[in-house]
Amino acid sequence: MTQSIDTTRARLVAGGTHLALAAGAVFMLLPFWLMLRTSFTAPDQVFAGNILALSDFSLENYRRVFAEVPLLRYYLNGIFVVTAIFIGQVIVCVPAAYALSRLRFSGREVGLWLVLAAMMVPYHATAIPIYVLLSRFGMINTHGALILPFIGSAFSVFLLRQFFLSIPQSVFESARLDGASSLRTLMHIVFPMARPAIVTFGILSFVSHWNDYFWPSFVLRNDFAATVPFGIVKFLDQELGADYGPQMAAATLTVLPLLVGFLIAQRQLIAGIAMTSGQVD
Amino acid sequence: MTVSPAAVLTPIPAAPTGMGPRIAPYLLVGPLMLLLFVFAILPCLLTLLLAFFDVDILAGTIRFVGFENFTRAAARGEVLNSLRVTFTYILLTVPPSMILGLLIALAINSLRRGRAIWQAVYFLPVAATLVAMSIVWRWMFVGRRGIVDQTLGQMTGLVDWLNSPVLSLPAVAIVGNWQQIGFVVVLYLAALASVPRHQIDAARVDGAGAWHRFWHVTWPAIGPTTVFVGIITSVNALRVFDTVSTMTGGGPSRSSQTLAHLMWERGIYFFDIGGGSVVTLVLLALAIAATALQRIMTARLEKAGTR
Amino acid sequence: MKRLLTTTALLAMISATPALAQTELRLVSGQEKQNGAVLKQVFEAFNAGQEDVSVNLELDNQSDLDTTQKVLADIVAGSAPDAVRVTGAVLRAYVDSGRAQPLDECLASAPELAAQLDKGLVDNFRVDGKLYAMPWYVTLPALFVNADAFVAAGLDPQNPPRNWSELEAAAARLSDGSGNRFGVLMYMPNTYVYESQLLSSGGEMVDGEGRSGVASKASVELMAFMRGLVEKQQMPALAPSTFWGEASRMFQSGEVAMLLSSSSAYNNVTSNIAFDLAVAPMPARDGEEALTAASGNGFVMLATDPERQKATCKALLSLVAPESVAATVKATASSPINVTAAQTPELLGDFYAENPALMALNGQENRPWYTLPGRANNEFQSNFGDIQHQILTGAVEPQEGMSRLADIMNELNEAQ
Amino acid sequence: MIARNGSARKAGPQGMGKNPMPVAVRNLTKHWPGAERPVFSSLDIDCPAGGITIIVGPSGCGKTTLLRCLSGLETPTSGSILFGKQDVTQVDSQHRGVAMVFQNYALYPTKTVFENIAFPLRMARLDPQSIRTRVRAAAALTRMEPYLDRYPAQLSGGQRQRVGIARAIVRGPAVLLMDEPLSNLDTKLRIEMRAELGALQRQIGSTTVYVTHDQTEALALADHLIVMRDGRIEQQGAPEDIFTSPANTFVADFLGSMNLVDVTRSEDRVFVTSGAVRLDGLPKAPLSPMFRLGFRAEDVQLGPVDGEKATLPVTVRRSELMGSERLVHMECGGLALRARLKEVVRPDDRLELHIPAGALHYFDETGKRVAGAV
Repeated sequence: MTQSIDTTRARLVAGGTHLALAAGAVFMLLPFWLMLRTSFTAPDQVFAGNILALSDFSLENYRRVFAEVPLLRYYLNGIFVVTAIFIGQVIVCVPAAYALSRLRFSGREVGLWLVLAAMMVPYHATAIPIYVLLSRFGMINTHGALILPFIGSAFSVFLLRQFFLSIPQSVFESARLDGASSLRTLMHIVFPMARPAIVTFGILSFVSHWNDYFWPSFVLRNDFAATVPFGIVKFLDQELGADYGPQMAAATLTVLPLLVGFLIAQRQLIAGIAMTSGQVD
Repeated sequence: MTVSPAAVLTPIPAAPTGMGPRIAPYLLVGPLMLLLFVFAILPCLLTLLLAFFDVDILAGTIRFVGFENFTRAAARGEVLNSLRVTFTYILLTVPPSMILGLLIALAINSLRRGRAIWQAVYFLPVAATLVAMSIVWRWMFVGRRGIVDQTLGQMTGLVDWLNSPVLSLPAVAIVGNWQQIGFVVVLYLAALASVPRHQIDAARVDGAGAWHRFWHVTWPAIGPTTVFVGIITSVNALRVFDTVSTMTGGGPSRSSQTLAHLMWERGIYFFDIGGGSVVTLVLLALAIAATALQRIMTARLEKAGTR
Repeated sequence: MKRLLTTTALLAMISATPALAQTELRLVSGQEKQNGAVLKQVFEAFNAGQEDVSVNLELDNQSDLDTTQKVLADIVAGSAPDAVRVTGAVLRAYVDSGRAQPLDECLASAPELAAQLDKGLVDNFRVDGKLYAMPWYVTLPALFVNADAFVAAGLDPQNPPRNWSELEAAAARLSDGSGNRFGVLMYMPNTYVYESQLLSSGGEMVDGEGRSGVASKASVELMAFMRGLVEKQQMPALAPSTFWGEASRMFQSGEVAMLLSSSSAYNNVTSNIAFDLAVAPMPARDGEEALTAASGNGFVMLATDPERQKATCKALLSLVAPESVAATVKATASSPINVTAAQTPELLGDFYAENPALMALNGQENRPWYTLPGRANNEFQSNFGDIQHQILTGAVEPQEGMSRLADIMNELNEAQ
Repeated sequence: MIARNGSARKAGPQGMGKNPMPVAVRNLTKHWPGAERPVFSSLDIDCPAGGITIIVGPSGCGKTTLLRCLSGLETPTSGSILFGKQDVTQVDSQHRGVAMVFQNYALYPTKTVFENIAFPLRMARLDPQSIRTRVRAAAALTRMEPYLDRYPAQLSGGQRQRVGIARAIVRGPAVLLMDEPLSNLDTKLRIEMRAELGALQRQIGSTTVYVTHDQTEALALADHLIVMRDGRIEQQGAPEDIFTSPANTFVADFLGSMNLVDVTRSEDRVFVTSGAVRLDGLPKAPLSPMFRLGFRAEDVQLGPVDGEKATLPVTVRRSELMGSERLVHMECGGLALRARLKEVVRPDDRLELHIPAGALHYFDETGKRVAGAV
């Protein structure tokens, strides 16, 4: 008797929860709908009629994007840049995060402060000096300019450090007593164990650099090393207003691979963020 | 015929270790520190130094002016205004993101079915291209014709957000929340997944209501995540630029001009590098204060973690 | 001594050698969307037409300001481009810093071409009498009219308003008075349109002694007139930051029936609208002759090496050749720098015959758009935008706002 | 358990092929920088070669830090550590020939059981054949052979600790360190594993230093027992000796919770200080005016006792059945006492307790054992 009341109640609660989440989802998804809707609307119809409804289906915007933007080149550049940043970050940040969280050495506290401070620095503040530096080394308008400044990622170190702190210190001590040097501990224990955290920051790094517009627009001169958001800005004019249709088509084409990737990697991402080390107590 | 297992386990000497344990840590952090130094610290120091100079990049002249940049900035009053705006923005994004994010995570966590879908829906904005999305949002907030005015505006009478000195910052903050809530949700979902099931069950058996279960079991268990989320959202708030730039340009009349935007406007848009450096200085001071705060807050948690 | 001579001779030979080879020039330009295609066409033609100079054009679709930033960084890094395309908004910054190289000699080296140029328009690129940018094109204000809306309101699109009273009358009929449809949008967040109106009302940006004229009676009355339009819901009050996107959007979507803008918006507007468009010269204050500000688009030469300067000059001169000007005008609806081009039927003659409205635009009396010297212009323009918005929204009285702006302007001018 | 294993029984002489060495600590002090007091100071310890030395004490007594100093994970502030004749104080932990078993197992979650056990061998760059042989042997000794392909997350707590032990012994360590290895296990498993561990240690014969806060574990396993409190050694020696003649009230209470009664002597009579209850007997009691009497719950008798004895009048408060006997809580002059009795008693019963002379312990006012009182 009470059982069935409980079940009914539970169902009601679950139903209410779904309803509330759906209401929030409208807020989360509305901009995406507008983006899609605009991208499939003929340019001269973009502002006509009810902007919530898809009035007039057209592929014109996509046709223009494909015609005016070397999308394949952008995608390849994007993949190359994002992958290179990720690999660089793994090589640089994982050992550093390990040392900063699990090794004792003088200067560690200073190092930690540097990382945290660097994380908080707005990168617009440092853009010009970095530009000049890259320019001195002839790196403007190269892939390197898009990659190098982001390899020493304070955020990645911060994330990884949180992860390493959640692993019992004894695991690392055990490795030491088992005869592993710091370097071999890193290769044999730390890297394999950090995989979920690496996946997590990898996805976040991928997302932010794939989508980044400010920095590439700052250091690039032409399409040679351009990444996908350039396609959006090709249709943006500061003074004449934007060409919304092709712009939204380009935005859709930028976001799409990420969304598909996220839907595929979702479970791994959550698991990674959960920072499960497999160490069960 | 059988050799005793114990007999097999004769002592073996340790292999010689390559790197002394004393240098190893420095080798491991070295590359990071070098990169941070070159791409973050050095540029910052340079910028700070420039706060005391009048720099004309075009003419290639640089002139020491002492505190003149500071007194001018004070006279203009824009730094104080931006400080106020930045703090308001922090208030408008950090607590809402954290509270809503936690509530959404709790809601999703309580479900048996459809968790993956909701998770994806709420995470979508995190993966979206902010440049493009800011444009869409600006468009949604457009006076009269925009969705916001046609729906929310009709109900509340709050219209033409981007054009209003009172509502432009909240409009930017709404987008800030929209963008980061998904990330907060995912972080909290991860933390909730690691709350010991048996503790919650035990509390349930003890007759603790939903609120008490949350307050006495769940909340303490997700404490570290809360600190982490607090830091991430605060960092985002301190650095906010893209949305401000695309949506309001800091206006109208500087009502939504955060420090990061003011820094850009002064240093880059107005070609006033010295004046921009003064703003950078304020921003860095805030960043350091935030860093100190976070170190104090997490010191205890970390002490527990090292043993 | 002999050795020294030999060495010098050798050095001279070596340094002379590159002159024999092709000189590669680096030219930088933003706003690719607005004019990149035609610029590319001009320099491709140039590159194909001779052998000793090759122009390497770097285009990006950023505002001129962002482009200027990059150039600044390039200058710091010691890799400045040979020339950069600028608008009036940043020309003074280059000139006053001493970076911009005068181009008078360059123009004089091609007397035939120089003779073809519209002297008035070329003056837009002079500072203190010296030519600091190779003129490319000049745009003047234009009134864009939604002809369909005119017809619907019982107005004649072929007879657009020519003065404030007509403008206001038309705006009243075109507005729905409830804030959903507006009659007119006649300002910009910078001084371009304002200055044109001010000049047409007998006002000046600065007086003879260099003091600000923005707090003058004419200026305050202009602001009061615009504020009146806003109060009557005949004109929207757009925030400076959202202005650019919003102004085009509102006109294109039919929310604003008349848009006072720059003629360079012509191609963009025509490609994105679903109604008939009419174009007319700027309406001026009643009883006054229209005198407009002209926005110049030209190339500043940064190269300092004489050889490179020579090569740069050669490349830049190709911008004002009749064929280039014809292509430019067609692509930007701007005023033709080269008079010959405008008169030659196969270049622009026939084009103007088909588009008499554009011809009328080009005939407007004009003056170079006033900019503050040195680095001060952006800060001034930004303050102007804010104060104008405050006046239009009623936050500040016109007199008070313009007085404050005058103070800021004087202060900025003094600081330079 | 291992004793039942046929091949293990044939293991033959203890510590075959090894030459176990004693471990000694001389004048060892550890002081964290900035801390008010040292963790421990001036410790002198001798751990017999090939035997199990157990360091027992309440949490925070410094025993774990001491163990970590032995392992080389911590560096002592002063003093020296000797493995055999070699001073290893400055030797890096990898080269000390120590292995450690951790309370939380410290397994490598991304590696299989086989790889976990093989890890120290791989680090020593042993050839694959020897690695297989050794891992099998270690797994056999810890009965983990069927689980070599599993991951730690797929094992129970007991199994995980077996892997931890196997990993520790696989390299044939001269010194085996164990840091509360059984604390994370439930009671039944703990008793089972305790026996196994003892047998296993005898087979491999490494000098073992074992830290625990559990006195039953300490008494059951130790060849040599060290009781620590607040960074000091209270007593060390053979477990039997310590149990039968604890050096002070702390040791007496910590190992087998002794009843302690403060006693006052006035003229010829002795009283329980708190309640003025008169006591009879007290053979060989000290002659000082104040001292403490100690006796263990299991030494209490109700029936007539032959020979010299002490007698206490008590009131029963509570009785708990513990299988064949009862743990009876009672009161004497306001003091709570415990006794293990076979007889059935009821609350409020007034009884006379008898303790044979041999089971009486005497301590002075400072808690120190009074010599010759046995």
